[in-house]
Amino acid sequence: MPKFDKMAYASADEMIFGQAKSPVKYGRDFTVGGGYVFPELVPHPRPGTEATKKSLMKEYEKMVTDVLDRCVAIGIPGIQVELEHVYQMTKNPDWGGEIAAQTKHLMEEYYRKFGLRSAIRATIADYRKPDEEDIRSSVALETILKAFEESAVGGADNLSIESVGGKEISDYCIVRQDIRGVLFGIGVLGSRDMEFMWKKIVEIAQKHGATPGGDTNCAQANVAMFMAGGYQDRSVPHTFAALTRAIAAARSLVAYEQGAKGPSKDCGYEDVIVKAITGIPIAMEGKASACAHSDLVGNLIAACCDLWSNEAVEYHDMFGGTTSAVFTEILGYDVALMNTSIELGTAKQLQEMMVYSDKYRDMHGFILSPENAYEIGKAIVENNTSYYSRAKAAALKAGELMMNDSQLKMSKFERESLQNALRILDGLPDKEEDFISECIDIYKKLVPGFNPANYGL
Amino acid sequence: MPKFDKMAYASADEMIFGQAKSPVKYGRDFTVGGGYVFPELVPHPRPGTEATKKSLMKEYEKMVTDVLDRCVAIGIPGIQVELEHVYQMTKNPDWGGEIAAQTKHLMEEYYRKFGLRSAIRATIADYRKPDEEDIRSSVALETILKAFEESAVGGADNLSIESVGGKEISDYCIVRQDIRGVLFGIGVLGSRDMEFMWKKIVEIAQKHGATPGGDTNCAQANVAMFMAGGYQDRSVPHTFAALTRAIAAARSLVAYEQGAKGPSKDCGYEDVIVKAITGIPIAMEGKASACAHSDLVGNLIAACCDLWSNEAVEYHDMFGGTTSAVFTEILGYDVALMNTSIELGTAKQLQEMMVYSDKYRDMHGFILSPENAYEIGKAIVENNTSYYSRAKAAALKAGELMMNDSQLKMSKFERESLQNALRILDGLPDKEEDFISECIDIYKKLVPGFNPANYGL
Amino acid sequence: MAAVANFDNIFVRYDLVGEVEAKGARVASKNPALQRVMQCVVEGDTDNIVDAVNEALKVADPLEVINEALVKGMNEVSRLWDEGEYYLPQAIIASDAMLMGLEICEKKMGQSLEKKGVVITHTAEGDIHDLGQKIVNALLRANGYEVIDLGKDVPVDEVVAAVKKYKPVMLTGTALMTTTMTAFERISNRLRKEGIELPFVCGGGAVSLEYVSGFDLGIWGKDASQAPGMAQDAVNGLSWQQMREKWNA
Amino acid sequence: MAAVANFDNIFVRYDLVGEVEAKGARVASKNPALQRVMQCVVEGDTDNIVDAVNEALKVADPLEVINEALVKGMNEVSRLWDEGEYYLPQAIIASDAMLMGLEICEKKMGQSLEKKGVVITHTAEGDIHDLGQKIVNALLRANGYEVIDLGKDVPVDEVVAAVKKYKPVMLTGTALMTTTMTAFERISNRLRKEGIELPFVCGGGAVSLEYVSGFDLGIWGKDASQAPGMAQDAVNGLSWQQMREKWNA
Ligand SMILES: [Zn+2]
Ligand SMILES: [Zn+2]
Ligand SMILES: [Zn+2]
Repeated sequence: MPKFDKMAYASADEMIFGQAKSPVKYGRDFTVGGGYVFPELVPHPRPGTEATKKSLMKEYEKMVTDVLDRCVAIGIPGIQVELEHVYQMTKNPDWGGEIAAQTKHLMEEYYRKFGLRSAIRATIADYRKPDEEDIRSSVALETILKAFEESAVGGADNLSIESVGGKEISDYCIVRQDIRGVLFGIGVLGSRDMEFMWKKIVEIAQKHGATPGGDTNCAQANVAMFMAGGYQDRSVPHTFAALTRAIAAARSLVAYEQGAKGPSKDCGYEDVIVKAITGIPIAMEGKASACAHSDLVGNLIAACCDLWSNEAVEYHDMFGGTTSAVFTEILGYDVALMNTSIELGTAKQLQEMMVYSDKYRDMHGFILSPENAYEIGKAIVENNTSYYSRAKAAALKAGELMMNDSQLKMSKFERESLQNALRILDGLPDKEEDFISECIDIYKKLVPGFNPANYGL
Repeated sequence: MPKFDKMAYASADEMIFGQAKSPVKYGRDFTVGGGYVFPELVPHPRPGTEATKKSLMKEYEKMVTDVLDRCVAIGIPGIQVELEHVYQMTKNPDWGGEIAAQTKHLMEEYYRKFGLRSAIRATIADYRKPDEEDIRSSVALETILKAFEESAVGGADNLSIESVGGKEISDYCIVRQDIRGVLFGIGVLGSRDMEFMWKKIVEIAQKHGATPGGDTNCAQANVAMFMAGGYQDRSVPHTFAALTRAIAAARSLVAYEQGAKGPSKDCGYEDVIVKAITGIPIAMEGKASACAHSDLVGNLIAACCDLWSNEAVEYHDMFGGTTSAVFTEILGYDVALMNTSIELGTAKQLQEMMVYSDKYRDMHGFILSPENAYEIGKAIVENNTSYYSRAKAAALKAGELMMNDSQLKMSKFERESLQNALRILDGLPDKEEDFISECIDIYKKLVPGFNPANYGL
Repeated sequence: MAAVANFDNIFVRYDLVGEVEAKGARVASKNPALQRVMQCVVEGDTDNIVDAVNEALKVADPLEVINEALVKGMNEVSRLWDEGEYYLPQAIIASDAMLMGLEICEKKMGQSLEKKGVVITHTAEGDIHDLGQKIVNALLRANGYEVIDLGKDVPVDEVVAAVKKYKPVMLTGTALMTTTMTAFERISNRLRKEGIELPFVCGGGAVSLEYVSGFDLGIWGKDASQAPGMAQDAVNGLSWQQMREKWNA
Repeated sequence: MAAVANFDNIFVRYDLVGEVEAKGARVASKNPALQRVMQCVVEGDTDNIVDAVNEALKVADPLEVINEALVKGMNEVSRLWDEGEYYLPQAIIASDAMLMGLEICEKKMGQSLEKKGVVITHTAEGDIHDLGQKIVNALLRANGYEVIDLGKDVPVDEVVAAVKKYKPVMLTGTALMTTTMTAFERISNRLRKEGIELPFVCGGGAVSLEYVSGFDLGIWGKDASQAPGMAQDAVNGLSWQQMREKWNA
């Protein structure tokens, strides 16, 4: 059940990068949201190195060393490294645990030698299959929880996940431009699964003194956003992807209602909205994550970030060093610019530049610009009678904002897609139970393997 | 002989990114320094593709297409592509020419279809060997000039080079921390060779309606800077590298005295000083060129840029597309931030953030911060009796600035290196001819192959 | 807050340059019943396709409904998509409608329509992201291919066994992660060892041309929309080398 | 202009963390003449080394001057460099001084000192950036190796011919550009074809571990300062595989 019923900030104007209402301190003298922004570097092992624990550990040792070396080469004050589990690291919880321990060991060395501040996020791979198994009691679930446990014991400071509840529905519906199904798959099923998962994750984190970080709607809203793609792509309308994102905000919020503390996961583009509601520190990724995917919010998305990430970069040599080192440097300078503006007292001016760079570049940036994100957040907390009602309110508010700002240009096709979706949303039942039973009827027929019991329904 | 005797700007305060006193317009509706900043993307072919003209052209076709595609995917208003010649493109002038023509053809298509503004810089490889041949009449020289010609005919808008005059001396002296030799190799020999080369380049450019771009002291000052490296490197003192850079400014200036118009070459870190003196538009590279090399001026160096470059990135796949596309996106957003600040009227605030991010990070950033760069520029124009005197004045001024700013921290070793160099500079002869004959005596003995006649001496 | 008067130097909305004017469908049938079926396919009207097909079957035989309405409608959808008037969702729901209609016609005929060929699809071992594969399945089926869907997280052994069993014209593999896509190379090696040659199209997420060109049989799939065209080539007897040359050059 | 009161959250000057306290040289000789020679090497005093060596040769025989002053001084320089007190230039000018002194002693002996082994160095065809190679040459020579310097922009044929002629313990190649470093692989192939095995150390600019690990004989050189240690391994009979394991693991 929804808990948040008010905003953490009095207005969007209060929100700024580097500062969160509830900063988080962990790792080696590492504070997130306490006044300054830090980089979060996410290295990705080369294909083939996942074959054995030994080769994967060796790969991580190299990647992490390169990150730390570049920090002390150019003066980066502190850094978080994300160990974003490849399947094998979760499947074999001891792999993830030992890689965390090895990373911690390296970081301690650099902290001792140079005073380099640092922290580790372990993001466990959610490889449950909602359309093939009982996701509330499968082997996959057991293993995932074990992986959390081992990572925490190994030395991960922050435990995160990209949970996949409701993906069987949203996958089916995103490519069919079915807003009702997206609302059901993300807003209802996703939220319910998160409630289930995060109770357990928070418990594990507390048991081992780790911080429960956050969850992202990567498996759903990012699918829509990446399929919407750039100006020349025609897979998913950009307006539709933006509505999906608004719905995702209502869903990702659940982690913090269940006790997660942040910093949230970098690829949760919805987290500007989440920060407005919760005041937790957030990780964000924009232009420097072009190595992982293209987006239309390269600057704007940094407007309220507390960690600034590259999303994922495969380990390779470039002229200027390995990719781990190269992207550490790029992030490091991006962050230095933000922190300098903070020291100069001109952070709000920099934020304004970030925002206007992309606010009207695309619908996604538009709804995620702080003032619009704040409005969507308000719609969420004001409609917190059910997961359904707040997710629907988020989408309607996002749609309304898009329709009413004349500076946001749209093609005829995009506008029609939006109007069409809003019409459907308007026609949906008021009560959550009515919506749920309607959707169960429809999607049980359409989506092979969809099992409401997976969501306690 | 030196020509510039005054500054283009009344003060450093007048200098800002996106704006040059003498903007340059060429290519497809592409204006540099006319109010906004554009990205300059430099793709580098994969090893092996240089084997034949056919395979290299194919590689360039792919690389350039990826650049243009990413521009129209995310909304970049215009872009310059640098064809930085690999040896084979200059050695076989028709290769360079045909690749320029092919690039122009692609750009015209995107201009027609989307209105994407664009331009081409061809940077010819200077592979003359000052210690082995007569660099004023060698086959290499002939070929280089032919390559300029063919590139201009093919469609290059901007002709540039990284000329190597004096490198035999500076190579010997940089690794021996011999400031006298560096002053001779860069300030005197480098300047004299540039005068010789640029007369010819400007003539070729004019003949074919191309714009003579600029030259960079890549072969000398960048060697010193990259060897100085990061905080943990101990190859060349950072103070020494900074003095080398100041000297390089006096040298790179010669291109514009001979008729070059800019935009200058991205890797000429000295060009902030050159812009202050000449008012030409400059290309700069900082954090987004981490793919090519690490530096300690990632943000600051953008303070006065008109083009913003990645220096060089080898063509490969990343998760987010090919490196050409990825770095186009990163540069594109960096530039969008600058242009947004221009539209918002807060460009000076952004510049201030850039500057303070790195002004005290390292000596290089310190002397290249606009106000210090301006002072060094003034020392150059006020001592323009000879190439020698102005280069020496630049170094002395840079040294004085470093010694006198208490916020610039230095290790004992670094400070001693600096004081030592300044002491030597102070003791050098007043007159250029005395300095030259002293140096010829010394370095003829020490540097095998050094031939003063190569420099008209 | 200050305002930006002019965004033209910050970004250019290239998506609005030369916007495609929606001209709608071009095909028509003289037979109003067939016309309605075609309409349902073109509009992806899964609510009414069943009724429309049943009505059409009263005035036309199943083969005619298939060829003159369902297939024609689908071809029109392909055209609208190619020309930029349709987005992927329009193509997907059209496939849905088309397949629903086809099922009714086949039931009426008492047999399945002969398929153009068999294609096996799967998502790599360790990878649960099968959306790409599902799109491929839908597009292949709507274009007349029989799809053997092995699902997601499929072990290498299973893929090899299925190829031996079904003898498909083409195999596809989807992977979001580079660390799961390594299974593709293992599949290729196993198939080669068994002396089996067939085009093995690999795509999705992090799968790159560079990687797929590194092993035999591999053809890089840039986009799900290429699947029907590739399957057609395989049916036409192009070797994997020829297909690689054609699609990946 | 506003000012920044505190830079600690913008950058940290890690170069000033645990700054090495200069403690100076530690070696000493009881013989003042030898002490002076050693001093000249340690300080890279090329102005006075000639005089110092000539003086020392009045009281000691050439071999003693070499071993007790020149070599000892150079060893001390290596230590100071390893421990962070010296930068590269101090090592280079020390080598200069050492080699000047050595030349005088050898002339006096009427023969060259036996070298530890022969190393061939070159800069790749098409590449005129030979500074890296020159540093390698200086460090190898100062450490007692005979260097055959093929210079810059050296064709593959010439490198192979030189290896056959001089039978070095080790070959090095330097390249700034990836598009010239491709010559290294060709050299490796040619040498293998001729049945020649030796460690081929490749480094400089854009040369990467990934690339050099891709062909036989190749060992990646991260830094010129590694050259003497690698040459020592080659003299000690380590194979290129063992050296790759040791230096590139
Ligand atoms: Zn993600
Ligand atoms: Zn350069
Ligand atoms: Zn360059």
